Amino acid sequence: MVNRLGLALTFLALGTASGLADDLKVETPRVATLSPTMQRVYVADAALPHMVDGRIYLLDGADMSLKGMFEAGFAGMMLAAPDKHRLYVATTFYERLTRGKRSDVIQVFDDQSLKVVDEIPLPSRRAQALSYRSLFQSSSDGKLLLLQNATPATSVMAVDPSSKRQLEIASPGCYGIYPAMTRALRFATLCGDGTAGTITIAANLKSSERKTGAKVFDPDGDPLFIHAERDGDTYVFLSFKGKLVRMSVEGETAAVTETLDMAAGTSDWAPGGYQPFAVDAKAGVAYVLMHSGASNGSHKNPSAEIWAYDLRNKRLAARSPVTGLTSLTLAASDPTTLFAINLVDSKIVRLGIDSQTRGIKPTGEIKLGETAALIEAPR
Amino acid sequence: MVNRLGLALTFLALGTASGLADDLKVETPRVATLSPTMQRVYVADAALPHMVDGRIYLLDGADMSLKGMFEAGFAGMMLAAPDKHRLYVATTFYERLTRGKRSDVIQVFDDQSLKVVDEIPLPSRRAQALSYRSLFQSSSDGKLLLLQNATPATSVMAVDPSSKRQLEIASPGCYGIYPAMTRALRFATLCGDGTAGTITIAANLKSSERKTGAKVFDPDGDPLFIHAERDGDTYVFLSFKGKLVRMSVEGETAAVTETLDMAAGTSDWAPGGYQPFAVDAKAGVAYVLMHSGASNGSHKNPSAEIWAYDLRNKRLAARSPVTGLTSLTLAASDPTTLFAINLVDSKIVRLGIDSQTRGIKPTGEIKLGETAALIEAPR
Amino acid sequence: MSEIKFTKLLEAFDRVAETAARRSAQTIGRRSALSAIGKLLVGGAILPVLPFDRSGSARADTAHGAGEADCEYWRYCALDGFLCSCCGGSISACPPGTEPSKVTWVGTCHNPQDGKDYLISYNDCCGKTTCGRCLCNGNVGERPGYRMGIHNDINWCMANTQSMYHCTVSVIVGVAEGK
Amino acid sequence: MSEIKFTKLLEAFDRVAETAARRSAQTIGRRSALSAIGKLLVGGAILPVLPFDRSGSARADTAHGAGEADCEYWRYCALDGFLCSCCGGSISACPPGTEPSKVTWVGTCHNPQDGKDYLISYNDCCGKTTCGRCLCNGNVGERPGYRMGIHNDINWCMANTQSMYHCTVSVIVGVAEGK
Repeated sequence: MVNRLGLALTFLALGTASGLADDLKVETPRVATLSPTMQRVYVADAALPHMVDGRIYLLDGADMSLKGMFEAGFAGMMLAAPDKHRLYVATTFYERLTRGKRSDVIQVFDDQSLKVVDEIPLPSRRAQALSYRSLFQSSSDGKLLLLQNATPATSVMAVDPSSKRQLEIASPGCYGIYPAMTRALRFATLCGDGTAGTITIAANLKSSERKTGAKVFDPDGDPLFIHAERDGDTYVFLSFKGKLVRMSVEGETAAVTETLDMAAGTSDWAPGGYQPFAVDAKAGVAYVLMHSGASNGSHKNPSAEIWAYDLRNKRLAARSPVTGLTSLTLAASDPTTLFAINLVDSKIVRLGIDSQTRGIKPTGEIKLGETAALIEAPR
Repeated sequence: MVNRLGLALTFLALGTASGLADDLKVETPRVATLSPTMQRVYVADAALPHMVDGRIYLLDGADMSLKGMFEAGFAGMMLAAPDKHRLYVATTFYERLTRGKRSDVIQVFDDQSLKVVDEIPLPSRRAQALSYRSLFQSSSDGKLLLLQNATPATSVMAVDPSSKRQLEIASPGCYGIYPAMTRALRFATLCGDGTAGTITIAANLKSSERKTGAKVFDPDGDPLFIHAERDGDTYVFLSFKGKLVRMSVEGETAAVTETLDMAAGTSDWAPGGYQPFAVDAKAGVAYVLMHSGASNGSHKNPSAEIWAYDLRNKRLAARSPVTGLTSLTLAASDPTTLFAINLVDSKIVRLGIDSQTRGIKPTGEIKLGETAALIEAPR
Repeated sequence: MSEIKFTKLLEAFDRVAETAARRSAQTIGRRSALSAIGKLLVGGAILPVLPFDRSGSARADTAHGAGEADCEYWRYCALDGFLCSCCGGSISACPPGTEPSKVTWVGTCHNPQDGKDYLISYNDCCGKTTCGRCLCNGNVGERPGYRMGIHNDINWCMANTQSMYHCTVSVIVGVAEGK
Repeated sequence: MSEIKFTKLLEAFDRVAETAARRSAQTIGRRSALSAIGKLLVGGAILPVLPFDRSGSARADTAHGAGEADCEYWRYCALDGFLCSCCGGSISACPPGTEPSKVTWVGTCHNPQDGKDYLISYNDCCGKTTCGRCLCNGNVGERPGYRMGIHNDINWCMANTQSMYHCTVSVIVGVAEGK
């Protein structure tokens, strides 16, 4: 009793010794809300030194401030669906943090409250990989989620987020998901033999068909990065040696429609990074993270320059010295703004593009992230 | 089929192109084992920037190398039981990493395999606090685990790790657990009114009795750190202002038997840190982390010096300039070796004591830890 | 809000006391204690009047000019944790998706602008994984857990249903009268 | 051990292929594929002969003199992860409490001591929380996941029952014949 009373007396002493000044405005903690119109930038950080605790940062691109975060768990992958006000995060939980029963799920976050509003259970086959855009996609009509599996044998999980119904689609030896723009139930994938598979899912989500065409790239001599950018109803891919490869995945088999050798005559330079380029489809310009001293194994090296390549006039428009970048994306709402991950200095950078010269300069940054790999500015 | 075959062909090409040299020793990965006689040092790191993923490092004190680690989860606390070859870790798990059903448990690790061999479920009331030795103890006969609760109302959980039977013992306004050395079912606790409570647990683990004696410290004027060191059948406590307070907790109420003013005449100096001192009971010397410029709020400041205080001759034996330390412990197996946490430079340090002069010098270190707080070298 | 916090804290104390009374043979004078605490509700109703150290009024070191994302800002004199100002919230707002802690610890910090000492409630923001930015460690007036209401080495989200710690805000809940 | 790994990988491929065959209408020539893969078991039985790029034989940059805790050590030319040498294991031993991954990726690294190119199996060590020390990122001969056996942006503990990634060892599993 004495102890209890002792504590109570301490309370009491304070109660009499303190009071409110007449003009004091007593505060109560509130919860911040997000502007519905802010320039959203999402950054997926695998946080490798504490891999169970990956996170996705939400930035306001206008002032490069951190506005909130989403839990990404162990090797989580993100997919923003701004039209639905959702952020999907495919991840893995264990019953005892790092041990015990494994649960793979897609967590559905509301993109205003930043809270989990739904969860879609998955079989434990999803690729526990670094977040690349092409590993977690949605069909072009937004109705299906398409997620890469690897056990290490590869397949793709097609998931209807409304009904939670799922179809596993075998794609042995292939990786990456590239939804067709005009056929909502079709996507392509890159395969280890240099072909692309084209998968068409049945509307009832009960079966799928796959066709494979001719070789579309040389996985030995000049492999393609698995990041790809949309340009109209084609995809632009990028090769390790700097070739921009335009591919149509709309038909029954994928076909290369154009190849541009961006780095021709500059043999020492090559693209590098985890998300090494972005395309402004309207202006027809590709922005590519380039490094010099290119060699076997340098394909994830950080940038020494950003090259702006004019896809229409097929010429290099500008080279801008911006170092340390490993991932790059174009703001959906503003074709003169890029956002990038600087893995070397652990920061997120905003870049401004001169729409005349295509020269690029940093215009803002925030110190953030440990091992961030994917950056998106979807609206 | 083509893709599958494509993959297979790649296998095949490799199969024929590679082979074993005659003299090649092909390796297979094995699992390292621990020397049963190594000088074990345990470091509890709350890893605050990724608080769900706290860890306990196991070092070999002989060469300050990392030998392995234990998961500590969210705000985990450790207790080593070298005689049983166990490390107990009280922690919290959530069903979805940071959300969902909360499970508080004591994880029982084997200290050779570093694997979890048992788990003791707890009510969700344990103190989710930084790991201090006095918050997780065992009774002096090693049969009961004693764990601090806080909701924030405080109580102590007495747990029999064999039967997993438990008793919750209310201790409102009190904090810290100091087991009596000669009475296995008794422990003391420090209370906010300056008294100490003495709790005696019934042998059947079904009830407890508490007595409170006279004031043993001044929580307003000169509070005690909750870290305490054993010296024979007494505890040595340390006050914010540098008094060493010897307390007996063996009787029905706790009693101060000696107070030594270590910092007398050096008003600018005070102890600081999370585990601010260690006592060599055999030699009768206290080693204390001291900083100058002491002021209100500096009681967790890192060391500028280590002071060696001779408890028998009641005099300061030596002052050694060792900076940046916030936690200190004496090696159980070697009274001339201290281990310490340097929070400023994120490293763990070994220190040698000159047994004549009591001067102290660093003798080894490892870059390790983010927000480590507790260090133990129990054998 | 302040009332709510205070009530919750009392409820928490009572809950454990009840549990303990049921389980152990010890006798706690619940009526007396509640009676003593009850006086507080008369004395300082709308403050979350937790125990704190009167001698511990703060003097922030270099508070003049420090911004809300600097550990040196005056209100942070006893804050141990990540500043919500760096995490999508502000000095008094939790980031989106989190909720303020139901119980708090209280510091007394000196505002160099008006020369007054203020009582600051350090609410943790709860329910999201730790923010990890702007770690500060102020300890003016801080005490070990036997003075729980002014202790900061513990997760103050502990009484929330979702008890994961994200970051800490610093809200003014009173002014400390001159010494 | 090598045989086991290889077998497991094949089993894994087959398992998914089977699942897929059951669930979707696509037709995969299982018999043909298995027949083609079967030849491998004759060709190079005891190697975990995963697909890799022949042009990608490594030249470690500054390998001479680099220790086993340095990212520059020659065997780490395609290692992306934490060195087990820094985590309580060694270049070929997983730390206590973990287990080697059942499947691996394979790199080809140049040993400056004897001038030969070796096949290195990068086994992840699994079942404990990530070590966090000595993060290396070698990518010699590395390819995206469409060449899964030489891809390193993925958790190679994926086929283990306890699939948490802790660190990575680098064991010699073969010598690459001269080009």
